[in-house]
Amino acid sequence: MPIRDWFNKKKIRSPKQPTSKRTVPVGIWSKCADCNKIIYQKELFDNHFVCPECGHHYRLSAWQRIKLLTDPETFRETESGLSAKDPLKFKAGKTYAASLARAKKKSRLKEAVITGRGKINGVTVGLAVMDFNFIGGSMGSAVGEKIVRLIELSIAEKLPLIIVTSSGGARMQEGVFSLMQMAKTSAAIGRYQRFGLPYISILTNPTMGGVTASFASLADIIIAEPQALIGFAGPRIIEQTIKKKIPEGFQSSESMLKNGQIDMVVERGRLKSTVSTLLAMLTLGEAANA
Amino acid sequence: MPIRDWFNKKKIRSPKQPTSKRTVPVGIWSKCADCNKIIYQKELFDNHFVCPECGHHYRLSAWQRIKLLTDPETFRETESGLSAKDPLKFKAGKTYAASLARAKKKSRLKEAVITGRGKINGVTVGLAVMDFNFIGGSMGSAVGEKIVRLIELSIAEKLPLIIVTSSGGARMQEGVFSLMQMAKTSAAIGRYQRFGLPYISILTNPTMGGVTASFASLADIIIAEPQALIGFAGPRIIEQTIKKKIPEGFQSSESMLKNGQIDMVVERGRLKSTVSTLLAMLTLGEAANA
Amino acid sequence: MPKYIADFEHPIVELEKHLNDLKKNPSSTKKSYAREILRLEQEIDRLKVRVYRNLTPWQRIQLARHPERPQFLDYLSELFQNFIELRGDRLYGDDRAIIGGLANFNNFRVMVIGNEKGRKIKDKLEHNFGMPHPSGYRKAARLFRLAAKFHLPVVSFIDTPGAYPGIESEEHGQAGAIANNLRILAGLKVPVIAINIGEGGSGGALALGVANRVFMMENAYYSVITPEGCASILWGDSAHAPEAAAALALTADKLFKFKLIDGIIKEPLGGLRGEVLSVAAQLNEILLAALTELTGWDGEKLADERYKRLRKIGVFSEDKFYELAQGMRLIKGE
Amino acid sequence: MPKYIADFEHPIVELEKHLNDLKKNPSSTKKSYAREILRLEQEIDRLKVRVYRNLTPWQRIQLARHPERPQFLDYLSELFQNFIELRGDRLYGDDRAIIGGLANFNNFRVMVIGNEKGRKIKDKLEHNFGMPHPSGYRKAARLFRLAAKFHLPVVSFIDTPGAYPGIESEEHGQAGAIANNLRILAGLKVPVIAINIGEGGSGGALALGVANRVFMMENAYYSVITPEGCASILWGDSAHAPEAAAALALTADKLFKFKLIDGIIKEPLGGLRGEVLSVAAQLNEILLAALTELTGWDGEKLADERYKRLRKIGVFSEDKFYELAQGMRLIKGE
Ligand SMILES: [Zn+2]
Ligand SMILES: [Zn+2]
Repeated sequence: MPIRDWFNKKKIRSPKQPTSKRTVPVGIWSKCADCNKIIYQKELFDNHFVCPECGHHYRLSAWQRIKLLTDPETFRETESGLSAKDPLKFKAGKTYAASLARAKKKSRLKEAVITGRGKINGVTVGLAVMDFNFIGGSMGSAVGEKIVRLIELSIAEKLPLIIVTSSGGARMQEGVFSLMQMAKTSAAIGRYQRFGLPYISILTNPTMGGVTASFASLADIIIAEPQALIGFAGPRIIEQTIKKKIPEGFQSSESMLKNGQIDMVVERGRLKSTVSTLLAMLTLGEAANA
Repeated sequence: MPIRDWFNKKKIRSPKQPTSKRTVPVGIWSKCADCNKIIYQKELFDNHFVCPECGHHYRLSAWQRIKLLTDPETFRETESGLSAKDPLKFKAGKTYAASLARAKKKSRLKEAVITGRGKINGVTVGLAVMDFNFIGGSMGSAVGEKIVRLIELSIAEKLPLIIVTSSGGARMQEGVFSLMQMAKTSAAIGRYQRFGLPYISILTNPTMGGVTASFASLADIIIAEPQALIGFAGPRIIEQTIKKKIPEGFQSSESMLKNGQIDMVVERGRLKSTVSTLLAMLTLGEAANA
Repeated sequence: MPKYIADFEHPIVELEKHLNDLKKNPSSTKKSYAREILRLEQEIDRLKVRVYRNLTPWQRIQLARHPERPQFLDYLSELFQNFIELRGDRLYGDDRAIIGGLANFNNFRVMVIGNEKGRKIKDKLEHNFGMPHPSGYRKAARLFRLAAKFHLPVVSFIDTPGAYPGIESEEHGQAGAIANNLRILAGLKVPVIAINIGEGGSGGALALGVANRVFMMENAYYSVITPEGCASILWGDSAHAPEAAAALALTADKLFKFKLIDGIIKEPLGGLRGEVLSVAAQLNEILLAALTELTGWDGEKLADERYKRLRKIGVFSEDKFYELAQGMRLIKGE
Repeated sequence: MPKYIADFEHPIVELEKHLNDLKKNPSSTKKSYAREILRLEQEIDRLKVRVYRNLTPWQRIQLARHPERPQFLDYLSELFQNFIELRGDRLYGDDRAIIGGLANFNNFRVMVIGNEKGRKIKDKLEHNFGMPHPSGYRKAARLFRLAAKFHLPVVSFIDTPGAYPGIESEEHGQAGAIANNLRILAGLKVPVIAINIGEGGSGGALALGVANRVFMMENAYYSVITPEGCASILWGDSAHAPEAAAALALTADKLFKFKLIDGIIKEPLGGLRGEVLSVAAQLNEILLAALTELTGWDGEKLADERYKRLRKIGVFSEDKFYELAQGMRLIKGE
């Protein structure tokens, strides 16, 4: 396809308010949460949980995402033993301890991020993937620590760094400890970037608050999945502040692209190949320049 | 005066369209070109050619400006022998040669910029001052060359750099030679700035086109005189393009300040002391940090 | 202008009013009158001590937000000399919610930057109640870099409810602007000292706060989320803010205990009102000590120390056995 | 769509039309008809050569602005592979008047950036007729830095009437954005190669054009001001644009003579229309040679060479005697 046609084709889709709480419907046949059309569950699976009718991107768990991005059997988790403590003995309504227990059970994870080494079309990378099922993918001390350890590992082993975000922001149950993870992860990214290694971040629905306002926005290349909710302040807080409704498509991937905050919106099916091409462009591989 | 009061006091003056062609009226008593009030010529002189009634800043010649900024008898001109040639044998209506001859006679200068070393409250600086009387202060090869030589001299002698602009832009009679002076001066500023030496630019009425879009905008600190016309495209070209009148105060120092493009608007009477304070802050003098 | 009174201060104010009324109408017999005055004065003092020495986190937040509380410009004018404001982000604007420039502090030349909320209503609007847009953070970034270029220490004053949550601020990259400041500050090759003088509202505050030394006023707070926001999320009702405030451990004493800050500046009983003189000496001393210490360090050491400070922040558990078991399972092909 | 015809092309078009009519209506006797056809074809060829081999600068500008002239995206799709667009300035927008991204060029990985004008009316509006706002220049600046970080050569395609002269573009710092790009490009530690494929409109074009190697298409122009603007200033009437164009010495041959560019890419007679194939081989060769040479150099050498190239641009006279006399006068205290 000639580039000009391609440019004409990939018009920004009329962005609509991203949906924030859609999980995959259960059953052999089910109704798409976005377009309401009846879809065959198997087809949805084969399509990386993207509705074959309307293109709605259902949320992926961290392990599903890792499967999508890495070559089979190549991912090796690091720091799997790291998990949250409760430094404030937080209790407001319910306790943090209870939330953690429930999250572990629900997500079958120890924390809201999985980190490790993996191969993407043969190229070894440092990979972190957040999971929204674990207390909204929120970043507390353990998440911040796991990400920073992955960054440090990637520096030590000269690996490209890929971080896939899905997070409501900082984990309030850890108070200022969570807030400081923003600075800690951003500082680590700053160190990583001195070494001329590529850092690609992939923002998925939703990426908000302290995660957007730290490592997620600091990548050399920022990719977003279609129609993800991406921003700093939550839509509700903004509406309360400005005392009017926010416009359609506000804080969507597509508006972020239009507003110059991200490099590209990439559909899930093209995600691995896009990352792979970017890695080939940004790292000294077989087709070196000098 | 407490800082809070000072903040409240120095409100942005309601900006009005800067006047671009006002010269000092002649006679013992004369009428201010801006406020129409009768002013005593001597008072105008003593006030650095600022109307004592309305604060209108009349245009200064390069030598008047040098007198205003430097300590008496301290300025030593450099590259005074440098002047324009006519590489294109430019003729469009009148010839460039004729324009040059007339400019030299009218301004008693060889070129549209004076460069040299001078002291500002005892601190030696590299100083360039443009003169609007010489073909609208336009930048051709000689102006570009003089500025670059001053920059190189300031690197060699580790001098702070001060450039006072007053220019309609690049000198079209030298075609692409003029255009390239934008790149040449900007590149030289880039080199200068590697040495951690301070560069302060002072924008006076008017500073437009290729001068604003090169060295003038690259200073560490950018100062403008009140109500100067500052911009890239001329107001008339903009009006032709957008097919409506430009708003009041557009492209004024005050709107540049509001729009975040410059650091401060400083009245002529406070210019020398402001530059002097900035130099004390930015150079290792008697009150060093370590 | 009627004095602003927080809820929990009403009993004190009532007694004070009663005392004043009494003083204006000396109708009683001299002896009992004097006794009554004395009794009241003692009672007020006792009450003040009882209230102000036992402030709840939520009450401290009231003091941190107190409209008469000194703001950045008050400290600037009291502690710094020859301030020259540097304006603009050189991109799109000059956000008045963040003010910065060059100044002298004792014998030091510094870049001083802070959130300014504004005192009178007109100033508040101009300064947007201290809530910066991306333009403000980008101005700060420019000044941080300028400070590094000219080897000037950065002194920052934090006092913001948070970054402004609006449409344009989101569209113009609020998140990216804050993230970028965190990265810049972390790597800055000059000393950075931050003082939280009132409100430390989340990432919008932290964007001026990644420092070699961090201090807090006694009644300042630093929080990952506003107590109101936290309460809205957890109870669906912002009226639970006092409980959220307590749960969030956002006060200076707590943060000091957690070793997240380096020192606390004591405030007079009842918190700062209108003037900064009562804390000027402490602030001066603390800043002077920090600057004196840090300006002796080279750039790499400063950035390294800042990184190390951040690097160790976090409380988590580490299950090496689990990790090992995971590895074993993988080897066994489970 | 009616074919766009420049003024000076009308005689050719008339003849071509006549020829076509004749071909459609073979009414004459066979012999004289064939002769007439042949005569006309020869006349057209002669006329074309006469017109197109003797183009005035103004006529070249018509060709440079020709609506059917190939644009950046045409070259991109013909000469580069695996283009991945990188969008946005990470500040306030994604200006479509400048397009950039990563691509392969033969065996090289490059950052390719160019002005895009748009072909159809909708595209033209999207790309703002190739006139960038500050956001476009800032996107370019981001990509320049990214290229430097990852050691990728920059290849830029220049084709703009100039930076957009509008209210917002001025308010958002058009001048500063351009100046900043000049400074960044001059100091970039990777090879920079610029190709002017059409319009080189003043500072707005130069902001992508500070390079180690600069090439121009035969009918491209590079000018400090539009001929129309120049005529408006000097004659008060833009109708004098053709004379201004001649005076400004803005064509590729002139710039090559002045040693301001490194090479000219020959265009087919009548200039490029619609396709790039006729120049693809030349462009490929020229680019390949430049990249092959420059990627062997280290970063410092590349920046130094770029500086030296700029440093010597300028024609001026130097009166050392006058300077000396000035110095003497000073010593004597005159
Ligand atoms: Zn669907
Ligand atoms: Zn006047």
